[in-house]
Amino acid sequence: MPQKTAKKSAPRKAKTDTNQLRWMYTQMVRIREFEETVKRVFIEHPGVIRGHSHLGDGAEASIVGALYTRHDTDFVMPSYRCHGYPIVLGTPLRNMMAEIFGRRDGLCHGFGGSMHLADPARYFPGTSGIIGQSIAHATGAALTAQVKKSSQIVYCFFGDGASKQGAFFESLNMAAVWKLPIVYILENNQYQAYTHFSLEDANAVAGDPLSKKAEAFSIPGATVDGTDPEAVRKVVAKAADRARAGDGPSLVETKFYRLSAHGNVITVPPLPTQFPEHEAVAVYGNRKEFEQWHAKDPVKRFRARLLKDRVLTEASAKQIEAAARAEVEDAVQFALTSPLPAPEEALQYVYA
Amino acid sequence: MPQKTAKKSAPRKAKTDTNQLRWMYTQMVRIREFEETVKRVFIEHPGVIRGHSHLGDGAEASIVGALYTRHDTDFVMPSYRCHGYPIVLGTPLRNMMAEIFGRRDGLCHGFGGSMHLADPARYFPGTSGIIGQSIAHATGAALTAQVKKSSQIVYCFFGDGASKQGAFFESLNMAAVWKLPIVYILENNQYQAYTHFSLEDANAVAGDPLSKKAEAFSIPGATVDGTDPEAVRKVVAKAADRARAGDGPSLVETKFYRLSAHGNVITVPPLPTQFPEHEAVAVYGNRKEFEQWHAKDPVKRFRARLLKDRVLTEASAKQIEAAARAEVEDAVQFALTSPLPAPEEALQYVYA
Amino acid sequence: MGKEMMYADAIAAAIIEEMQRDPNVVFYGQNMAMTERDPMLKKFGKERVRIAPISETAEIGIGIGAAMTGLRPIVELWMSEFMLVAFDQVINEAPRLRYMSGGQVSVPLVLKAGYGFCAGWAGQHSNCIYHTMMGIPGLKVVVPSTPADAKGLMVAAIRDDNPVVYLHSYMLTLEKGEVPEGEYVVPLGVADIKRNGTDVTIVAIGWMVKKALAAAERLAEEGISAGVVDPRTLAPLDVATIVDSVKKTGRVVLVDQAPRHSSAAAVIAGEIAEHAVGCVNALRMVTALDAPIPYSEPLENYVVPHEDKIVEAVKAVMAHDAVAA
Amino acid sequence: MGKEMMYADAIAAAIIEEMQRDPNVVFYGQNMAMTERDPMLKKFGKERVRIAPISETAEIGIGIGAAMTGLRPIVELWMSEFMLVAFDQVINEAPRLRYMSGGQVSVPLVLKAGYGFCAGWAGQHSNCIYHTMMGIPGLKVVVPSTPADAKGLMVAAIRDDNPVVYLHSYMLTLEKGEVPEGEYVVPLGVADIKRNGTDVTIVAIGWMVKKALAAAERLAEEGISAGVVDPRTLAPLDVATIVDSVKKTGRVVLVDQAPRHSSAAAVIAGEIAEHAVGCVNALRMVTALDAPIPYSEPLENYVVPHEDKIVEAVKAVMAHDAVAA
Ligand SMILES: Cc1ncc(C[n+]2csc(CCOP(=O)(O)OP(=O)(O)O)c2C)c(N)n1
Ligand SMILES: Cc1ncc(C[n+]2csc(CCOP(=O)(O)OP(=O)(O)O)c2C)c(N)n1
Ligand SMILES: [Mg+2]
Ligand SMILES: [Mg+2]
Repeated sequence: MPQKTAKKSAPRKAKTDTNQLRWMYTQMVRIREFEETVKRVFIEHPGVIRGHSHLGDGAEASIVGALYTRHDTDFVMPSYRCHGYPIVLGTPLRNMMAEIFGRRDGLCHGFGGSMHLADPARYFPGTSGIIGQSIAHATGAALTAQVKKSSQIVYCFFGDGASKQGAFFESLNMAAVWKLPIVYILENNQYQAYTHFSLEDANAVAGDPLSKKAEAFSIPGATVDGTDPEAVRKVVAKAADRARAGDGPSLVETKFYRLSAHGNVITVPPLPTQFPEHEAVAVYGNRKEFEQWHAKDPVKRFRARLLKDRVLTEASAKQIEAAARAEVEDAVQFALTSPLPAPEEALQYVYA
Repeated sequence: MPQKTAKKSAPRKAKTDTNQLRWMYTQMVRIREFEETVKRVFIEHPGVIRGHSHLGDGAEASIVGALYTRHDTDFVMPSYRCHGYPIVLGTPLRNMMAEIFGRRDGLCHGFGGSMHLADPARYFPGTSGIIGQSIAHATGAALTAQVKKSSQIVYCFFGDGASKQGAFFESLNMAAVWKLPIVYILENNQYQAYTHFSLEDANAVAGDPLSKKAEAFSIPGATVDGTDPEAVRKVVAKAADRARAGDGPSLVETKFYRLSAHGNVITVPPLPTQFPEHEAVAVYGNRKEFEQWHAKDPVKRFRARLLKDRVLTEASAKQIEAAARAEVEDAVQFALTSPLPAPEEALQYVYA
Repeated sequence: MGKEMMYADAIAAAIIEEMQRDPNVVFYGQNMAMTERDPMLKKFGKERVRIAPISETAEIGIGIGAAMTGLRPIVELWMSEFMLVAFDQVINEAPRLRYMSGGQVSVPLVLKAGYGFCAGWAGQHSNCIYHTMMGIPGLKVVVPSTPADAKGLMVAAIRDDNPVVYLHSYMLTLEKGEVPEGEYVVPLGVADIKRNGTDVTIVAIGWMVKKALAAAERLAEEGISAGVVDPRTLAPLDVATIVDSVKKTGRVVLVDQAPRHSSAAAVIAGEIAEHAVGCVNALRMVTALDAPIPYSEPLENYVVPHEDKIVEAVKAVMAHDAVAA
Repeated sequence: MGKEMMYADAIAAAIIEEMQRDPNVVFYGQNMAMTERDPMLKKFGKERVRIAPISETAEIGIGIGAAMTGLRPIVELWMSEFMLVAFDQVINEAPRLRYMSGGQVSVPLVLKAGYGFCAGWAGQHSNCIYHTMMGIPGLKVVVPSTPADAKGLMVAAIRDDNPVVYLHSYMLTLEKGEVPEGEYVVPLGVADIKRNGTDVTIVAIGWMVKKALAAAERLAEEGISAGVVDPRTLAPLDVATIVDSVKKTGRVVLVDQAPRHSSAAAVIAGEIAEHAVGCVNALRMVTALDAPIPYSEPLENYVVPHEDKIVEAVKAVMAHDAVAA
């Protein structure tokens, strides 16, 4: 039996109470379970997932901590590494999984796949697979909110690598000049595909945080421990308040670690895709780094904290985890039995 | 009689002596005379200059102060507003003017025009008319210098407007990570075509200098009075030393005022082009701003200072000015009598 | 019932009328609406009319994001080449997002830019790059050749729920012509026969329509009846109208301001080859020569197609007997 | 005298050999040479082999500036669409700078990218955008279809003094074929007749060459003799070789992985129309359908051209009698 999908609107009191902490943990577990399952599908159902899939394991605290501060109709616009966000918004996992499997019941009827989930009805208008470009789209959603005086704000998520793309800089400058209601969340998961961020970022080379880029736009910039959902929540809340007040954008760097490899191995058909080892080990031979960050696994740490603080008991934690497992397993079964689209359907949706 | 072209290599002692100050003044006057003359040609010889010409009057102190620190074989790579730089490098004014007139004896045989002067033999490889793009090209010249260990550095000039283009940010990040030998000189002449920089720059909106953008790359950034060649020289010298030492790029904002309009009026043929009033007056109705900055005219101010300091006498100043006038007038006569290229020549130079 | 108007004014009129009609239409770009005295700003307010920095990637990308979420932005880009710094947004974002979402979102966006300015602007500001945007599924491309088309196609572009690149010819800016008054919409995807002719079909685009009409006039004096077909939109391309005309005359000259292999003419010629090869006796393309646009006037004139070359090409195809239809 | 090699390895071999030959050749891009254990880095040192951030505009622009001043950069761009964020550098900088300088500078630059990956990468990573770079004066475009061509054309591209976009088919990455040993150069601008045939000429590009050859094989069994011409470089385009073949067979099928109006096929068809209209009885284009590339396998297979469609098109043109040459 699938668990009910997440609440559509996250609670958003300044201080988190027990229910809210549980909600956060639940969402983090749902994301983790979903991503672990997608990864397992490469082994258990080879060939079912095509193309390139990118997982958000490791990003749970960043995603959930940030979206905790979200109001009902605020837009959420991440990059192609996009599974985690709609899970929190309440998008049915069945349709998400079906999309990743290329099925007709997929969120996008099989047209988008893992990189291009979209659920505009839940204020998740879609993503781009071209690095940095969706930062401009998100900024455009903020323009809509401003022009329509809808009091929406935009949560724009993107990677450390994307912050080297011109679109990032141009967008932040325009958002600052136009005082657009947007929060830019630079998810520094420390890798751009196979490249460690210290090899390509001038701030990093100098030992500075990436949030220093905010200075180029004279907007607030902050770096926060992206493995701690409470820490993320606090910093993002401030940025969201600023956006809501009409004072313009902020840049928040959430620093955490991508726990799995960049994505599945790129193979030429008919070779089936599979999921490789993390680049820290496979490319850099740095198992120590890999293990150190796995020890800071945000889901495990948050679980331990909630147990310690008696927000959860071992039993209630297990219940949350079992429910997530059941929900995701249901999604897999749903997706496996959903039909592939008929070939001729490909000519739909080209023009409005 | 034309004056001899400028010394190929500028003197570069740490402290400027009388000759060196005279050299600076001479170059500034030559630039000013050239630009004033180009502007006059729109009236005196209508139709002779086509397309879009952009003048450097007001930028003299920035150009000469910066290039004072240049060594013999260092590259100079500005934007399409490019007349001033080759004048300092010793490019014959005759060929420059002939290029602007579209003549066969033009520097580029009439293929480039005002926006695309090039004199690679004098380490001035060419320019782009697309905003920001030449910042990447200049960075590439610095890569050549680094790979070839030629001990050259690059002087990269571009406008305040260009600092809003993705190419600017991407290039500075790469130059910082690769520690390329380059000095980025952001010539803030306060206008991007018809737009005052305070309308489009987030730093400016916040009251910060544009050199703050350097923080995004953790490199040195400085803003200097761009109407004072000595001040510019000092700040650029530091940046050049850093580049020569292999420590990478710096960003220097030289703040001054474009004394004429952005460029000649854009007209559809066969309407002849002409030169309009400055945007401060024509667009913004702000004659006060215009006059205040004209009162800080870098050429006049430097002249006054050199007279006061007895580096120049009224007579020697007038001599320099008359020589420049004669040199530019000779260039005009040369250009006017140079033949137009034959139509079929257009198919040359497409492929190497 | 029409009103004489300049091409540029016809475009402006369309934008103003549509902004009056639909509060979701917003308009921004560089070097516009600089002061509060700006007439558009006065009319529509600073939320809907804005000045943007030199940041085409953000400008266009913001337009896309705004279009995805409920606005109908018009982005003023000035010269079409300036789109190239943001070309991913133009051909790999705007036209893909609807499809990738399985039809859930649409991107009603107009990218307005002038093209092909032959006035001494040299190698980077004078080009015709419409071929790069043709045939991109999901993207529409408009190239009006008269003030009336300029107006009617702009209205259609703004109302279209797809991304539309609206390319006006800088060379036609001051061109005058009759423009129907009141609401006037020219549908996207319908070619216009600008002149009837029985001997030869000239297919011409944008500024070249004017040159083709002038050439046809001269040819008429010599007893040659040349028709002129203007596709008006390169995407969708009205192949049927073109092929119909060609089938009747059996001879075709395609005129395009772009270099041959980056021309729309070559693509249209390809369609003619597939659909009418048996009916066509001769086909010639008159395009720019294989060179960037040079600065100096005689060089520029040499590279860009002109009337004489159209006349010559028509005479060349006339030397071939018409194939019986 | 040849050696069996994979397409990808043939490209790598060309780069290594040229880097050994010429110290001015440098090589950089994203996600390469990450560690000191990288074999290229080991061989050529960290000055000449570099890792770059996700900054295509700077990466390509730096390549241009370096090429203008004495290096011969090869920029690894991975997927050809990634060039679009930097497209001004590709089509409005690299190919213009020489011309604008009146021949004073040259830009010996290779932009290396894979294209057309049909493996479920959906709407933004699977496209063929070569038409956007065709016919840009000053720019060369290479699309090799075999390991031998892949090697020989890469060598030629590196040695060429012009900017060259080198597009390898991702679908051919693991394809094996004989590659001549030692120095092997395939000149740019020379088409290759991959198979002789007397009934019909198939013109195919990149991955489609493989499909065309398979189709020709099947057609041979049915007694139809189909020749396959591979242009190998789209710019310069060897029109003469194509037109010669078409004149002999009188029937032509053009196969292109891109959608019809953004295909090189349409441009080539246009050239055929101009040069051989009297000699051609029938022409068909087999291209991608008018849609972005969808994610799901049956959808993707439907949009992208395949062997059956080539066979069908050949049969369709065979229904027309050959025009007497
Ligand atoms: C313009 C562009 N260049 C290159 C790529 C290839 N690419 C896909 S994912 C990726 C890494 C992105 O890293 P980051 O922004 O840190 O996001 P993460 O994958 O870590 O979430 C790259 C380079 C691309 N998609 N677009
Ligand atoms: C990408 C691009 N967008 C727009 C333009 C049009 N344009 C030409 S000059 C100019 C102003 C540039 O301002 P700035 O960088 O300050 O240089 P300045 O003219 O003041 O020297 C603009 C917007 C262009 N050439 N390229
Ligand atoms: Mg990352
Ligand atoms: Mg300026």
